[in-house]
Parts: sequence; structure tokens; C-alpha cells
Amino acid sequence: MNNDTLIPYIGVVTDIRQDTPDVKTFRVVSPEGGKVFEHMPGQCAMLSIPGVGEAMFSITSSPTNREFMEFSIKKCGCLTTWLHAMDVGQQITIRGPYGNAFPVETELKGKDLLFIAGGIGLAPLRSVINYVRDNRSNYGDVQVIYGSRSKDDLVDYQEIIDEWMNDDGIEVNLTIDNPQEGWDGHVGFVPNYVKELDPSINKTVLICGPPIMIKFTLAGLKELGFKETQVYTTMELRMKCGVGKCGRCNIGNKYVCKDGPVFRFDQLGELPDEY
Amino acid sequence: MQEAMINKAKQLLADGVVDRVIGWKRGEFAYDITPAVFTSAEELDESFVYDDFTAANVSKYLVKESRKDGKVLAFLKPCDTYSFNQLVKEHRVVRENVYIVGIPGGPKLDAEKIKAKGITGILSVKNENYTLKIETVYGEESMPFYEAVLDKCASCKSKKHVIYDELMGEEGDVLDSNRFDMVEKLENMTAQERYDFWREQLSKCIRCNACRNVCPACTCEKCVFDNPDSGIENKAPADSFEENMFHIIRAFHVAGRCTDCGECSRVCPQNIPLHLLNRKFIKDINAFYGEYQAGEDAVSRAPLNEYKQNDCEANIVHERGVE
Amino acid sequence: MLKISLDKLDKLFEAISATKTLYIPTDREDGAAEYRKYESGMKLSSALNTVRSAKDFFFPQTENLVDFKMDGKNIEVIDVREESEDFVIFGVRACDARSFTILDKVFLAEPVDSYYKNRRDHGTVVAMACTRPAETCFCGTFGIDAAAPEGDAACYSDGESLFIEAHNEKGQQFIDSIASLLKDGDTSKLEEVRAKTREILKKLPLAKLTTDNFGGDKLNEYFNSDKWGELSESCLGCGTCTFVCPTCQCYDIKDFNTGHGIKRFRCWDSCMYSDFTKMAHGNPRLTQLERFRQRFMHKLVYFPANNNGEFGCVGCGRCLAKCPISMNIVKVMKALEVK
Amino acid sequence: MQVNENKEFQPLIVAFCCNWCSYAGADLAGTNRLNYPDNIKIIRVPCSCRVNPMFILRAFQRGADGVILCGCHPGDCHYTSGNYFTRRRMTLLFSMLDFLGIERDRTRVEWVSAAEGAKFAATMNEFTEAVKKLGPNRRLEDLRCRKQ
Amino acid sequence: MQRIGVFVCHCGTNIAATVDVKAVAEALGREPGVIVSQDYQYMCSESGQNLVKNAIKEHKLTGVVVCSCSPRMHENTFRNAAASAGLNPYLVEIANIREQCSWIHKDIASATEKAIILGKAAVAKVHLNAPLTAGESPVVKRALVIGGGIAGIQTALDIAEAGFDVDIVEKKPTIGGKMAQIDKTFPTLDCAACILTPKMVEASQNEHITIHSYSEVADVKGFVGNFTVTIKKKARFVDETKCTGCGLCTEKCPMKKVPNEFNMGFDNRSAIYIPFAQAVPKVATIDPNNCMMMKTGKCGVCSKVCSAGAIDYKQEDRLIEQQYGAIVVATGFEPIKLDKYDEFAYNQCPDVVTSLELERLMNAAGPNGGTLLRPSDKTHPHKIVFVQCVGSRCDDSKGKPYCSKICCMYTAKHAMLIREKYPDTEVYVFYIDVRTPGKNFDEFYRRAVEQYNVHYIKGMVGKVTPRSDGKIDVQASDLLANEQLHIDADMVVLAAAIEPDKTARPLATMLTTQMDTNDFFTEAHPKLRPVESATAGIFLSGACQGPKDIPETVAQASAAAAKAIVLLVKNSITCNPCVAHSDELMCNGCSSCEKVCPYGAITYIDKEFKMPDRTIAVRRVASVNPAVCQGCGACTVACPSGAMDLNGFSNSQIIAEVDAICK
Repeated sequence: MNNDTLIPYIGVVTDIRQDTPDVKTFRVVSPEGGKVFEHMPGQCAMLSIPGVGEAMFSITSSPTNREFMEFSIKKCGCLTTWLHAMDVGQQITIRGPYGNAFPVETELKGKDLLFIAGGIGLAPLRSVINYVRDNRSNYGDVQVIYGSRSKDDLVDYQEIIDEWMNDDGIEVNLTIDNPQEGWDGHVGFVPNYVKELDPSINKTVLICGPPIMIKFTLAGLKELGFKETQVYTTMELRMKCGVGKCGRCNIGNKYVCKDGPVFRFDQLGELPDEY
Repeated sequence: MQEAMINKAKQLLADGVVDRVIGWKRGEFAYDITPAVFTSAEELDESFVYDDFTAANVSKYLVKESRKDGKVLAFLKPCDTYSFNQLVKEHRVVRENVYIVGIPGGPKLDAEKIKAKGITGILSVKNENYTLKIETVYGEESMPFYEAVLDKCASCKSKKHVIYDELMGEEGDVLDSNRFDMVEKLENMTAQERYDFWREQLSKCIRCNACRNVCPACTCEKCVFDNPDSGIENKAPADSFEENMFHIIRAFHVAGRCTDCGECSRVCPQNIPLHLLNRKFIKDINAFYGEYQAGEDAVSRAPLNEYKQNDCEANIVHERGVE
Repeated sequence: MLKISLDKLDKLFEAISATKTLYIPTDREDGAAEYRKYESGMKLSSALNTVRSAKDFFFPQTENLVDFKMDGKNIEVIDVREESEDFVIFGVRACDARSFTILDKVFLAEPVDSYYKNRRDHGTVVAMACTRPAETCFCGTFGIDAAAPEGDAACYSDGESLFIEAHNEKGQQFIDSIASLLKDGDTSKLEEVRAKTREILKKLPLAKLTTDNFGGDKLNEYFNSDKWGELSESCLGCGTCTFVCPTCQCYDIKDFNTGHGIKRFRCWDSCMYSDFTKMAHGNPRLTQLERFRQRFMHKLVYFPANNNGEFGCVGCGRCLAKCPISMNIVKVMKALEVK
Repeated sequence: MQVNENKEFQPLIVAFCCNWCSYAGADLAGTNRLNYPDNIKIIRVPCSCRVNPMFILRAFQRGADGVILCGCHPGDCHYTSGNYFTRRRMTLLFSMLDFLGIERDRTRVEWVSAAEGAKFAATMNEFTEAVKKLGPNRRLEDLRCRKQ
Repeated sequence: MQRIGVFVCHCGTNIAATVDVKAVAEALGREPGVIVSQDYQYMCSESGQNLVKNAIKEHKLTGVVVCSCSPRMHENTFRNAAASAGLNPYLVEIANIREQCSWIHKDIASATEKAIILGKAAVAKVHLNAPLTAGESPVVKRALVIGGGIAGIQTALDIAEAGFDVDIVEKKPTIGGKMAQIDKTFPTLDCAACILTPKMVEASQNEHITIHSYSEVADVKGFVGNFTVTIKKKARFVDETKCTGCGLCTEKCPMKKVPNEFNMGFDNRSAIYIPFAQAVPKVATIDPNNCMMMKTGKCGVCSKVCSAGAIDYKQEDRLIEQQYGAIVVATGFEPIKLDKYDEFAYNQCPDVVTSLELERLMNAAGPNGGTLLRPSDKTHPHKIVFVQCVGSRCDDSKGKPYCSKICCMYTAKHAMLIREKYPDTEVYVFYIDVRTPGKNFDEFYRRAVEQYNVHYIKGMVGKVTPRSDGKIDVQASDLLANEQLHIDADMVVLAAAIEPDKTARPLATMLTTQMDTNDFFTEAHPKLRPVESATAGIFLSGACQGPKDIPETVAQASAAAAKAIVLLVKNSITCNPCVAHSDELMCNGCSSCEKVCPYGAITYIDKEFKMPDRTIAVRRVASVNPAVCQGCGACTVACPSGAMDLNGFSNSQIIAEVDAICK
């Protein structure tokens, strides 16, 4: 019988990084070494501890990473609590990749890119950012606006300051919600910071973060003159079985597992307000 | 009766006594009647119905309806008043937001029983002197009224309204019902026969939850079977969960609270006689702890929430009846 | 057409079950019909249809997907799939026969569901034309001819004989396997019977119901209709309609800890249930109105939007007969319809 | 499952014991070295009234062959009345199980005080024998949980 | 996922001899979430505890399972160890592999397997343990002593001396109890009244002590540190505050034919009476069953003669309610009824008496002014037979299975006193064994035999038959001489077994304390906590816990007082955090839980909620008072929705244990 996508592979957790107090990044490889499967930026994988639960997470590492996949996971439910407590060497099950990807090889190619992320929302975008960094010549200007509650809640802070900020082709703008000792960067909410920075309206925007942030940022972008067709987001939280058959991930006639999770805002606008 | 009820409802709406009316709405066919809320005389005239098929117990809807603003008129049949009273006792309805008009009850008809006679393509059903005249696409059929009566009505326990603000028609009495006959019959079988009977019945269960969701005693904010933290959450019929857990626990949860309204069996798409489980508990409670009818009043203690020092020991079960 | 005398049905069933597992609708003790594995002496039900639909054969209410064994930090994945045995479902009505093509569109679309496909590959659907449709039938609304059912093969009764014809290769193989019992027969009386059936179909109370005003293009119009509140207010939120429905195919995947391993199973889910869309982060459909709306929007709008206009309902009428509060797709269509 | 030399059926029995009387009674049985079969596995609960019928059904679902519930003697409940409620609940539950055709000897309620170590041991011996006679629980088990 | 440590104790060889502890540790080490699994010789020892503490720190454990003896033994030890290592103490679970495994099984293979299963159940449970924090509840600085015998008096005096208020509730009109009826005490032969009455007076005069005589405990509510007790002060028809105890009324009372309980019915008292001269309080009491005024309304003599105007025929029972922090039970004992012992002719022959009756017959304040005379004809007895173990050490249903402990010694005392005072009287003692463990006890007994020539005969009396000539025929067997004896006795004295006071059982129910099968109160631990009941805040003093002589009673009384004082000096006590709690989102407000709560710990509040369907609703929900809840869990089963759960014994925890045992 053919392999069925509902039957997962085994992944081994080879590295666990505490990013923020409630976010850890897990490095996963197959028991034989190497990646469990290939993916494109924005795609997701279903991770599970049998008996505990199964949940969809975006793959935060870039496809250009040939050795492993990474997942940045916030502790919020039963499964994630379990994942946060485990040690290196633990096996998990993994199936995927699921969903569409950010159109890095088509619509985004050659474009100036603006990434806007809030909190754990950086996780799905990190894959794209690193993909773009590794294929730098295919894209125009790259700007990242990333905000979090505090300095300690910035996911992948080390990578951002060590690599992204040292990368000539990327402009990184960080912000935190409230002033904090040891922070001399910008303070303020992401939507306001975006308006302050007043990015060029030629840019294509990839946004991910808490719904409230997205709502206000989108409004701000529109004020600045951005069109909905320029803005992409991902709705991987709404994914369920991953294969578009279980019938629970639909928003109107669109199935997030199959037609998403990456949507352009003009596409979302056509759907009923049920997300 | 229907006319009188519509008039009563219109009048109470017009007088401002109530803001809404909960009753039954006409369907596509003679028998597919849906409980509904009416807010105007026009709606009442258009589709309010009370006839031989309006069997649904609307008291459970009052859990929600009575918490809304304004007052709702509920037409309750005698059996429905027991359910409502029990809900009052358990603080599940806001009594003062409900205006109850007691109406005469059944016996109500069961469309399935008509269909079971091979009568199909039903266009209309008329009761002429307790003979049903049934018009179908295949011609006219007829059958005795009492052969189409719902099981729950055939073993009616009471024609008395135990709670109401106003009564339409004559008040009835508590009946000397034969409702425990089937329970007794099962009790007299051997354990193997009982086991076979219940396996056959309960294995039909598709866990659609209709029994639970219609049950006026099952008004939990969150059912244990839906709650992953309860330890017994379960969604689908998996192995023998329904036979071994679901129906037993459900019956136990309503033990001493079930008013024997019979809705569980009425709505079961697989015709499982679920009411027998509840009646078994009622019969046992009566035998062990004295006669008790849930819903009869709104103050007495439920039998499982009280005790006597000289209650029988659990081994009474081992000592009596058929092994 | 090939035929066999109705009084030789036993022989026919014996012959089929000699080589393959055979399921036929048969009457239960309580009078209702259900599919059961054929055993000698079992009689074909005279009822119009079974309480549960025939979808169970391909999409069972619960099925084991995969097993896991946990040992310290290690996990072992055990593929529990087995090649299905060959089986025949006999006596499938036109509505249910159509439902399989609807299920196919979901489960056989990429990525193919191997569990479903396995059973679909091994199952032969032998449909049976209706002669006494009920008032709840409205298969015609969805372009189904109850007198000419689909399926791998179809049977028709003229009151004396059962006529059998194949619709495809699998059906032909089925007929070949029982060829010795069949002989050519005159279909003139059968045509009369079918014509009469079609006459009755036209006279059914729901015969005039059409899907003309439904479809993928009506999304926002119907989604935002103000009728949903009234329609859903008495809905109990049970799963009866979805579980008796031949086309409802939503499922949930859960783990069961047996104490010595984990069984991951798939079970039917119902959009009417409050936890249907529940996620760790919340639930986008918090009210019964939204859940109720999902079911009918799915069948009447979303499904056609994604499947070239085909509707997700076959008009079998089960939900009309079984809904505890008699709310159903017909009432919804009539209430919702904007011409 | 336990393997005995003569391959006699070894039932799995769950005993719910209240902390104040029966669990102490079981301890006393231990202190006095009063043997009872290792088929008995005790779960400590504060009071017999803590035992939800669903625990009992769960044990059967998972393959227990017998369930016994032990509490303080009526009138002696550490919490005054807990065992009286237990008595009503279990009487009705057992009656229901009997009604469903489940072997009635698989379930039992026994009152064992903290001083009755000997009674505890005797009860457990006797109950184990009774369950042994019934053979494995086949009517309430979940096949998925059956040991391969 | 949890990080669990498993610690398997050998308990020397107590566990390790029957359970392969290494195999247990190894098997449990493979359970999910178990990070470390070790075994050790004595886990409860300091080094054993250090092992646990170090592992908690080193492995950042989130849960600990100790496979050892009963949790009733060392649960607190390991909880404290965990707490000192920074782990919440309620994240510790004990698997009882000693009392419930190694001690009852012989086969190593099966005992090991069972130990592993019990360990797995504990691991499964600890996975779901939540850290609990104990609340505090204030302590009422007042103690109640139930029973005013020597035990109660001593306890009250000690507590009062520590500076706490203490109330004595005594059901009789006076305190003093059985000791007041005793003539002399062994082995010193000093006068009981002489040493008791000063203590009675001391108690009555102590400013911290309130004596509720002629009173009973009617109801007990609450819990340790905060009991609410209803005391029924029975109507004595005499105003205690006015009565001076002059005794004029008792002299003038025309009704003088009431059998005097204090003298075991050997003489009479009046209907209004003071039990004995040194009674405390020295207040008269009207016995309404015999008072002419009460029965017929005609008389009123006492009222007329009472210059203090203390008589009040209309007095009614009065209920008073009082708060206490601690309760000491000192309900004492009484001799068993001898109705079932026809062979000893107790009911047929007045000259067959019990030992307690003999005390009164010999007492200077007794019916004969201290001269020992036969009750039947008031003659001097010349031959007295003592029968030991009447109803004690019985294996039939007539008597008690236990040894009453004091009979051997008081019989030696009686024999000696009689021989001393009436050297012409022959004394026979029939015994099974003579038990004299105690300071100077055996010497005392030997004096009786050697110095006073008491005839000790090992053997049982078979039949006692009163003869028409006034003599009593005692048939007995001498087991040592192996011969049948017939003794023509003048008196027979039966050493009746003692049993707990009849009021003890209903009291135990009110107090929610345990009793053993003989209705003696059960101590929290037979060796280590002998004066505490298993119910917190309830202490045991004297013979209510088991047969005792006076010095033992007094010792235990002081010990109970000390335990009560330990409680009363605290301003607050830590509550048991294993209490019920209601998930408000799931609660139906149906009141089922409230109905089954024995403590009234559940109330209902109307609270505004954001409902799942986005509406705002005011819902009635249950709320548990954690200081009042005792954690029985009755509510958790009564609750249909499962909203009510119990900390430490949650539904999911118990189900996890069930699953682990059944897997």
C-alpha cells in the first residue's frame, strides 16, 4: 500500500533552544540523520507525541538549510507543554509538509519585501527571511519590522542580531511594547512603528502575529497606501488534519490546509468573516 | 385546542404578560414538527401547531430562553411540567421569566410506527374517531390510532400538571401506569439473556448524542463526554464504549433526576429503548429508598443526595432477582 | 437485460457470498433496516432504505489509522493497514450510490486517502432501483433518478424478477461471477414499473424542490442571511443528521492509550458539535447558529464551489426522518432560498 | 497479567480503599502479615464516596476482572456521611450493571475498619476466589485494551 | 511532560526480602517522564532523604514517587523532604510496597511484579499532580474535654495550666467518674477519694475551667482549630448559680426510695440529690422520674426549704453553642452488663456482686459505712470467691475479646483488704492468668498470696448456684491440681470486663473519629500517635481508647493535654490543601454538591460569565470554602458535569491510577 500522509514519520529532537520564557526552538532530524522531508517557506508540519496530541506548526527553518528542520513553539496547550518539558534525544512524530507556501519563487521574486512580525509570529516568517537571505539576488530590498512585548520575548533574538543585522542587504527594525532596562532600541507597538518607519509602498508585505496586531497594522498599511493585494499572511492556526479532508479548517469554501495557510488579504476579503 | 392556544398566546403577547412564546411549528409533512419561538401574532397564525404529533418536550429550551430578557410563554404538557419542575429545583431555569400554560397532553403519535406498517409517501394524517386516515402518494391508508401512539405516551405516568401559571382544560391525575412492565420482564430474564438484549440494543448506538442533547436532565454546561479533562471524553462509537460507559454513565448521571419524559427513546434514530435504563433506576429507587418521582416538586432532595442510616446494603443486588 | 427470479434471491446471495463478503440491507428486530453481513437465510429488507447510510463501508465511523509503541524516548510507528477483503454491497439505493461519488471527490483527491481507497477498490456497489419512494425523498432535486441508480452495477425489480446490469468493469466482473444464475429477460414489464415509479417521484411532496438558487456563487448572500438564527434556534446540536447522512464526511483524529500502546484513530465528527472547530487557540464557531450554518453552507454552497457545481446532498431524506426536532436541509433550502 | 505455575486464571482486581478505615485496615493486614492474593491492587481515596461509578467502569473497560470498594462501616465515616452516599450510589450502580447482564459478583462493596486487618485479608481472599470463578471479564472490557 | 524521580526503599529487608527492589527501580525508570530511578536501603533515613533532595535539585524534578511503606507512615516525611529541596510537597506520591505488597506476599516474582504495578500507578498519578498550597485557618484558643472522670479532669487541669480556657462536659451531675466510686487504689492502697477530690476541687476553682455537669454534647460541626459544639445542658431543675449545696432539700425530700447509683443501688437516695458528699459542682439535682412535684404536681418541699430559692421546676434543657480549637475525648468506661452470665447467678443472687459493687460495699461512704456485709442478709461473709475474666478474653459473642487489664490488680487489692480487715474470711481467686506487668504490681500480688494467704486457684468457675441455706455453691476446676472443686461461699465477686461508655459511639459519629470493633476510639497510630485520633484536633484521654488503670489514664490524660496545647498555642494551622474546587465554567449551579457536603463548605454565588457563545450571562455557580472543606470528595460524584473535583485525588488522577493498574 502507498504511504499515507496520515501516517507520520519519526523525528528526533537534536537541539532545544530556549528563545523566550515561553518559546523554545526545536531542531528535528530523521533518525537516519538529515531532514525528514523537504518543504517550502510557509509550509507546516504536524508534530505529535502519540497519546498526548497532534498539532500543526510552521516550519521555521529555511528550506535552504540542508541538515535539519526547526520549529519555534510557544507553550500554550497540552502538547506544547509536553514538548517544552522534553530533553534532547526525544523522538516525536512528524507528518507533512502541509499547505501552500509563500510564493517565494513566483509572485515574490524580484520584489522588495517587508516582513512584519509580532511575537511568535516571527516563526513562519523566519523561514522566508532566511530563504531570501540565501537567495539574496532574487529579491530587492528586504526590511524586517519585528516587535514583541519585551526584549526577552523576541524570538530568535540571537540570530537576528548576530546574522540578520550584520547582513548588508537587510534592514532590521526591532521594537518592544514597553521600555526596559538594557534596551536602547525602539519602544512602541508594531502598528505604530510601521507607520513611523513609513516604508515604501512598492514593497510586498508578509505579516504574521497576533490578530489584533494584524488588524491594526493592516489598517496602517492601507493608510500608507498599500493595497490588500500586496499583503500576505498565514493562518496556520486554523489548520486541522493537514490534508483538507476532515472538513474542519474551512473559511467559507477555502480549506486552510489545502488552499492556505498563506493567503493574500484580497483573497481573505472574499471569504466570510469566520476566522 | 390549537386555536385556543393561539388565542391565548396572542392575548398574553398583546397584554404584555409575555414577550415570546415557545411552542411548535408546522413542518413539511404532517409529522415533522419543530419546536420554535414565536414573537408575533402573525407568526403564531402562520405556523403555530398543536396536534397529535407535537410530542417534543420544550422544557429544556427554557434553560436558555428563561435567561434571555423578557418573559416567555411555554405551553407544557403534563410530562413536560415534571421536567420543568426538576429544572426549577436544580436552578437551571429562571422561573420568574417563564409563564407556564399547562395544556392537555397526549397520547401523541409516532410517525415511525405508521411507517413501520409499510405506509409510505405520507401526505396527511387525520384522526377520525381514533382511526388514522392517512393520505399517501400511493392512495389512502388507515390504521388504529392506538397502534401509532408513541411508546412514551403508551406508558404515561401522569396527566397532572405539577407546575403552571395557568391551566387550559381539565386537570388530570397521576396514573397507575404500567411503565415498569418491560423493566420487570428484563429483570426476570437470566443475566445472559439480559446481556444479549442490551448488547443487541446498545451496539446499534451511533453516538449521535441526540438522547443526551434532548434530555431535559442533561443540561450540563459541558458534558463529561465532551470534556477532555474528564478522563472519559469520547466522540465516536469506539469498540464498546457506548455499551460499557456512555449509556450507563448517562443513566447514572440522571438517576434520581430523570422525570421519565421518554424523549431519549423518542429521538433515538436507532430506536434503542434508552428509557428502560432510566426506568430501572426509578424502579430501584422506589424499591430501595421509597417512592420518588423526580420533578413532582421543586424542593425534595434527590434520592442520591440523601441517605438513611438503615438503607439497604449494596449486596441486596447480589441477593435478589435472577442471576 | 440479465435477470433472476425474485424467489431465487437466496441463491443469488449464496452465490455472491461464496466468493466475496456480501452485505445486504435486512430488517432488524425493531423493524428498521440496516446493512448486515449476509448469512444463509437472511432476507433482503423490504424497507426503502437503511437508517445508517452505506458510507460506513468506505468511511467507517471509527477506524484505526496507525499504532505507536512508546519506549523511553523512542517511538515506534506501526502501520496497521491491511489490504481490504473483496466485498459486495447489494441493494444500495440511488441516493446512496451517488453519495460515493461525492465522497470520492474528497477522499480520492490528492493526497489520496489510502484507507478509503483501499476499501473503495475492493468494494463493489450493486445498486437497487426504488419502486416505492417515500415522502421524504428528494433525490430528484440533485439530478438522481431513483429508478436508474448508479453504482458498479444496478438492479431493478419488476415485481417478479430482478434485472441486473453492469455500469463498469467492476460491475461486469460481479455479473460474470454470478452469470450461471442469470438469464436474459424481457424488460417490457420492468419499463412499465420504472415509468410508474417515475410518475410517483414526480408526485412526491418535495418533487418541486430545486437547487437552482444554490451554488458556489451564493456564498456571501447566504452566509449572511438573517434566516439562520430562526432556523437554528431549536437545533439540539446533536450529530444525528450528520451521522445518518450519506455524504457527511468530516472526521476527527484522536489517540487512544490502550495501556500498552497508542492507537491513533479516525472517527466521524459532526459540524453540529461545539468542539468541531476547537483549537488550542480558540474556536471560530462558538454558537450553534454558526455550526448549523456550516453544515448547510457546506452542502449547498462550499461543496459546489469546489466541485464544479455538484451539491453535497443526495436527497435521501434520512435527516428529514431522523432529526429529533425535524429541522432539515429541505426546510433550510426553502427558508433560505432567494430567487 | 500474572502467570501462575498451574496457569490458573489470575484475575486483575482493583480495590478502592478509603484512607481512614479500609486503607488503614489493609495496612494493618500487612503489618500483621496476613496474606491475600497479589491480584488485589489498591487505590487510595480519601473516602469511599470519592469513588465515581465511572472509575469502576473505567477499570472494567481497561480489563479489570473485579472491582471492590471498601469504606468505613456505616456510621463510622471519617467525614460522617460519605459512605452512606457511597452505599446508595453503588447499590444503584450494581443493580444497573446486573440489569445489563454483567456478572454481579464482579463488583462488591465491603465495610472494613482500620482495626479489621483480618477482615480485609479475608475479604480480599474471598473476593479473589469469587472473581476467579467467573473467569475473565469479557462483558465490560474494551477490546482495544486487551493485552496481546 | 513531567520530570519524575522514583525512589525505591528496601526498608532493610522488610521490602527487599520479598520484592526485587532493583528490578522495580529499573522497570519504573522506563516509564514515560521518569528521569531518575534509584533504590536505597532506608529511604526515610537522613541519607535516604538526602538522596531524594539531591535528585530533585540535580534533575530539576517535577514529581517524586517513593516506593516504600504506607503513606500513612512516611508521606509527610517525604513531602517535607521535597519541600526543603524546593519542590512542592504535593508533587510527591507514595507507592505502598511494604504493607500492601512485601509483607503480604511470599513469592518474589509476583511481589516484584505487583510492586512495579503499584509504582506505575503512582507515577501515572504524579504526572497529574498539581502543586498545592495549604491555606491557613485560625485556631480558637479554647478546648473541650468530653467526660469529667479522672482523665478529663487531669487533661483539663493541664490545659488550663498552660493558660487556655477549657470546658468539661460531664453527663452526670458531678465530675469524678468511676474513680470517685473506688475505695482504695492499687498497689499503694491509698484512698481514691483522698487523691481524686482535691483534683475535682482544683478543677472547679480554676479560672480557666468551666464545668458543664449534667450536660451532653449534642452536635459537633467544623474542623480542627474551629469546632462548633452544641452542648445540651440537661435540666436539673436547680439553679446551679444559686444552689449552695447545703443539702437541706435532700434531707427534707419526702421521696427517699430511689436506688442510689453512686452506691451501685445498695442504698437509696432522695429524688433531689447530691451524688456524694464531695461532688463537684456541689449542687442538687432533681431526678424528674422520681420527683413527686414533677410527676404529680403535688409536693414542692424542696422549693419551700431552699433558702437560696434555687429550685426551678420549670427549668428546661438548654443548648449552648461554643467554639473550640481542640476536643479531648475522655468518655471512659463502664463494666459490662452481666445479663448473659446466668452461670454466675448474678441476677439471681444478691450476694454475687461485681468488683465495682464490692468497692462500694467496702467504702466508708458506702451503704454499710465501710463494713463488708452480705447484701442479702447484712451478715459478715466468711468465704469469698473472686472470679476473674468475666467477659474478658472471651472468644464467644457474650464477652469481649480483649483483656480488661485492671481486674487482676484490683482483685488482689480486694483480697488483700478483706484479709487485712477480716482475717477470718477465706478468699479464693479463680484466674486464667494473673497479669501483673507494672511498677510494684507483681510484688503486690505476691503479698496477697504469700503474706495474706489468698487462695489463688488457676481455673475457671463453671457454675455458681445460690443455695436455700444462704450459701452459694461455687463449682470450679483447679487446673493445676486437675480436680473439681465445690466451695460453699458467702459471697462471689465477679471481675466484669470493662467496655467503653455507651455514649462513645454516637459521639464518635459526631466527631467523625474512628472506633475499633469494640467501640474503643482508634488512635491515629498505635505506637507513635497514641493520644490523637485520626481526625485532626480530636485527642483521646483515658479508657475511652482502651482499658487502663489510673496512673496510665492520668499519663495519657496529660499527654492528650500536651497535644491539645501544641495545637492551641498556634495562632493558625495549615489547612489540608486537598480540598474540592469547582470549575465555574462547567458548574451548573444545580445544588447537588451542596446537598451531600457534610461540612456545609459549599455555597452558591451568582456570577457574570462570558459564555462560549460570546454572550454575557449571570450564572449560579458553586464555591467551596477551602477552610471548611475536609476533602472527602462526596461532591465530586454528586456533580453531574464533573465541575467539582478534588485536589490531590482528581478524577484524572484516579483514572490514571486505574489505567496504570489495568494495563
